[in-house]
Amino acid sequence: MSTPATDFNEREFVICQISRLVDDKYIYWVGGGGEPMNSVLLAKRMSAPNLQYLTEDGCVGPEARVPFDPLMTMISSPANYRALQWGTMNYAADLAQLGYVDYGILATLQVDRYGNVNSTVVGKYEGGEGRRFGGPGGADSIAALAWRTILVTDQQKRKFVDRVDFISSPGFLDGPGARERHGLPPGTGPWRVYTPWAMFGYGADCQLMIQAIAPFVTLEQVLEEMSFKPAIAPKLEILEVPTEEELMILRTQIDVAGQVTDRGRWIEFKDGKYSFAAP
Amino acid sequence: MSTPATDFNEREFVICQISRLVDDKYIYWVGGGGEPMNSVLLAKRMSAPNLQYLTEDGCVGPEARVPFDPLMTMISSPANYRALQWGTMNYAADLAQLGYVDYGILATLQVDRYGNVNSTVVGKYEGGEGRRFGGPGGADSIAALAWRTILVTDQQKRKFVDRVDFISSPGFLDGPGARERHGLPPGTGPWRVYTPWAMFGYGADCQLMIQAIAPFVTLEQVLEEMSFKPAIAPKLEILEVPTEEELMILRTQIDVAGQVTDRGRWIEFKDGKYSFAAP
Amino acid sequence: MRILEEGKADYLKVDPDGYRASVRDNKPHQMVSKLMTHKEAVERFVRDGDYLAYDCNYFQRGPSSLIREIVRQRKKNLWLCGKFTYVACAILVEAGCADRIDIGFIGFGPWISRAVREKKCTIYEYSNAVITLRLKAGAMGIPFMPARSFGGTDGFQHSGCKIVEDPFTGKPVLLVPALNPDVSIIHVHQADEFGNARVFGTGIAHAECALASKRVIVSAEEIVSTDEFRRDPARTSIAHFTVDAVVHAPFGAYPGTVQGYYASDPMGVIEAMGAMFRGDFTEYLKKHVYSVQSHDEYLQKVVGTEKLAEIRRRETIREGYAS
Amino acid sequence: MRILEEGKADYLKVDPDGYRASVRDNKPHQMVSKLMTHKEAVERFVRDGDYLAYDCNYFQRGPSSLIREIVRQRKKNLWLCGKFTYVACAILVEAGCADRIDIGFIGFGPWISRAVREKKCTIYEYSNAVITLRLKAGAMGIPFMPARSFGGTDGFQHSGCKIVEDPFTGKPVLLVPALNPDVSIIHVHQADEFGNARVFGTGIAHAECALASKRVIVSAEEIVSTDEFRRDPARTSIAHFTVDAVVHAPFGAYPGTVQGYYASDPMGVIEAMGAMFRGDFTEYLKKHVYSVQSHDEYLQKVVGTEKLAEIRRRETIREGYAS
Repeated sequence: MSTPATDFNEREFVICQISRLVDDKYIYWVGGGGEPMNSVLLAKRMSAPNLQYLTEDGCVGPEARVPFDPLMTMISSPANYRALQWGTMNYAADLAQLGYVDYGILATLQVDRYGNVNSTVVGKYEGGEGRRFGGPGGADSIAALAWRTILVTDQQKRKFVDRVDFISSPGFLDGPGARERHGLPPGTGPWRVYTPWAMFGYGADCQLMIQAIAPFVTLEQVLEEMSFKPAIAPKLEILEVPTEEELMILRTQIDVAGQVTDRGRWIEFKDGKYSFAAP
Repeated sequence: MSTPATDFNEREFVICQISRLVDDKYIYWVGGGGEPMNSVLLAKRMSAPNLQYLTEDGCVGPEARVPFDPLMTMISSPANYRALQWGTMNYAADLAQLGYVDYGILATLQVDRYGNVNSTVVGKYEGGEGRRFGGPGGADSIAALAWRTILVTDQQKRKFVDRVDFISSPGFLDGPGARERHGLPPGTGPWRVYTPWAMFGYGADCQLMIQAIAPFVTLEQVLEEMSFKPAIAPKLEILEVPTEEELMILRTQIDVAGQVTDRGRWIEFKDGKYSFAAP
Repeated sequence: MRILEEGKADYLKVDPDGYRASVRDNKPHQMVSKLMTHKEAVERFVRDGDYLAYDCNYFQRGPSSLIREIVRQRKKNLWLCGKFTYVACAILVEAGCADRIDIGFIGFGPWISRAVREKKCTIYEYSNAVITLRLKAGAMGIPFMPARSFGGTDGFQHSGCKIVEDPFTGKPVLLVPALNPDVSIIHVHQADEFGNARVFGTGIAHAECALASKRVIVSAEEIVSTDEFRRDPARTSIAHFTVDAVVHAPFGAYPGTVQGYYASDPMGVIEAMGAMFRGDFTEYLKKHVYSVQSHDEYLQKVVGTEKLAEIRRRETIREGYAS
Repeated sequence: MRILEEGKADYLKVDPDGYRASVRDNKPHQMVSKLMTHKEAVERFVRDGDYLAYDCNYFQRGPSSLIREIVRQRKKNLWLCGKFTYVACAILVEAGCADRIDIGFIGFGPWISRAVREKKCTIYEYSNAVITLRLKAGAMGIPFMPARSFGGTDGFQHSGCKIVEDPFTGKPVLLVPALNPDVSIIHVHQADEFGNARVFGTGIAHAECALASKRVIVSAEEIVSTDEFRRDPARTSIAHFTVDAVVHAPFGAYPGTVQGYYASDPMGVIEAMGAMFRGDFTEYLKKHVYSVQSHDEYLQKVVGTEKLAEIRRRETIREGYAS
């Protein structure tokens, strides 16, 4: 069952990457639905049966009954099923503020070299000229308070920018010490950024560094889809593709309706290597 | 049944006085046990069946099952029986802080002309030389946050002093405006002080004023049992004695074991007037 | 205790003393029956120009029927508490009811964007948790609350928050201003006629909303007896004296879910989301609000008993959602 | 934001960052079994010099059996969180375990008075609610909390509180320093082996104690399965990851009551109160602590099954005290 898969799409790929980081030993705050939620749901079925995650509505350690109805990833009986504790939003934020959240996992619109997150406006804020989005939601609390934040975004030039147009949720702001100067707890911050094509960490300068890429892209392709040139790890790793088992669980038990995974390009194993399938 | 009683003691007298102030229309924070608790329990059975009071453990509007075991006036199933809501101490304090508590009722060790309350030390604080008592408990919150505070104390020279040795819970501190200068909410403060012998209100100068006395004492007797001379209301009222019904309920349903009412001198109606019975 | 940084935006005035006076003078301290219709509750307790908070949202145990009634009564100039929201703000702004929003998260859509550009709507920036923390401060009667998040963001600059030097540690700490909405609308599982109310399951800030708001309308799936509350006082989420109006609203969260009672209606959810994304609620409001006079009529004529039976049937999980 | 007034007393250092690091490094984030005896729990998690908070008190759903175990192990130099207390502080001070007390309310008695005079015990002044508010701040990970009480008292002068100019209203407002005890002991109705715990009925600050304290020992009347918690997650008062040790302690609050489970033993209460008022716990400790090795032995040999049956029988009210 742990056979590497030969057909999967970009979303499935990134969900499996994050899912493999998830461990019973830690507490996670999972932002909304999408890839973050699907990653932990997958991990709970693969390797972390006692997984504990919390959501913004103060739900602690549920054994969610999937699939969910559209948008019903919180404050719904399937999402909150068999939790250890039910609270409310201030309770979730208190736990994070106290240092109980080891990892935060969140998807985002736009990220910059310091890991700052924009979910507010692309373009100019003043006068409402830019293209406006919904605001930080719970992501600000996760990004500020979790010990380590895992971001998920797309590998697109407009999503990977030198400086976000608006810091909705804090990365390292403008470098070492900046978070603390603005009252954020020390020792916290961005840890990984995942895209369907690559995985980034951070250097001592608090700036993004490519650490691994997917087997179906080249480093050049990744760099082309960024607005700035990041540091590159001395030894660049190749990310492992999803296994058949992961995909089966994801497709048949979690994202049954394809709400999350039915977007993104398909990858196939052909002629001894992984590459994008013809559309 | 509303016949004036002819035999009662000082405690019963003061409990009945306070009980008559209690009304369904308002919310009360009742300090601990003793006279305050017995007053509201009596009121609930006399005139205010829908009476709402809260206690320090965040119990809202119970229909307490009396009598209580010794000290079991909070966090016990009889005291908290059939409440509208169960909370904890911070909830009680929040409600008071928000202005929900119309009246606070509390018993105290020592009170001064500004209504300041001492439950910490009689004598010198520094070095532990004075006689030490248990501290403000919940009384500080009641005295600071209830719109109107009703105090109960004994009519004794050492309990009615010009200036308390230690302000444990705030009265008017040192006069008009002082509470606000120390961050307490405006419009709050002491409203009445009841003793078994007299009832005091406050003048515009925030100082105690005798407004009424019991029919079994003279004004002179009351003044003799005070360490300072208070203002005297232009028209001094005579407090009405307990009724037979009040006493019957108090003795047979509330303070059955006499935990609260078995202290204090007895009063009898003799030769057309009320006076202290021979010991 | 120096102020190190200050957001530059307007915020609802912080006035704990004024709020206390309002609680004393206007809240129904006595246990009196407050049962009334949607129409009466909104007429009496939602006023033009109010700061309005709703708990949860149009899809998740939110006061959807009350939001529709507010639109029906064409309230004006509301300032919205836009936390954890997909479409409620868009509905209220597009319907002409609201012109200011404190944002945690909302479905923005092209209509609000245009209103902002045309200066018909003003946005203030927070996060979901910063807003619920503001409500928490409002629910405790204090003027502000320290927080360890939100500093360093651009949102901070467009908020009413401040960063001060903590007088206990000397380090920078953020303060959020207390929020005491003029009115809150809260949908619950059960209430009695006096306003004691129970929410089962997780939530956003129902208890805080009730305690923090000058006026409170509770809509409830079920009206139960006060004895029911006295039987299990730990389950009481909201105490009667915080509540001004109790509205019996079965399926009040439709098209959203009420945990343990009924599932969401995915088609109804998608219909509203579509209108939000298109920036055009004209047809939606015509069908779901203006075509009927009341919530009862809405359920009968627009939603239909078959749909209601279906969403109730689809809610198979009941554990933890009854007392 | 000017500081207008400051209490002059020592207080447990305010250090939210240090507390966060302690939560990260020392709290059991994973679900692991923590069932152990009184002896082991106190040996491992109560240390000489600790700041110790207990929830409720020796007579009212308090961790009485854990307090006796602390005495039995002759812990030293504890700093006590003396809120809502009749005899717990007196027992711990007279037994030589504690030498500092933050006071909300305690039964003082002649022994502590003498210890204060002889500088063997130091007292810091608060009120019950100010202390629980300090715990609340500690339970939220913030350095302080505003409050509208305690200002103007003499207690304030002997506390760690400050009055500052509120940067939002310009008015004076009191700040209480957050309290993060080294260890808390909490008695609950039910717990599972991981530390998930339920308190039924009212309480003082059990949830705050668990969240605010570096180490937490929960003693429970009953050990139930985790499934039981998952069946009704709204009843969970304390989450497992805040808890370091779970002790099965039937009648753990004796001579006090546990609501819905057993009544207090009035004679036991009076015996302890008498010792406190006399300032002499010598005989009390001999009989109730030193004569036995464990809580089980205490129940069998000192209290006796007849008494236990009686206090259980006398607790006739069960409504609201089960899930």
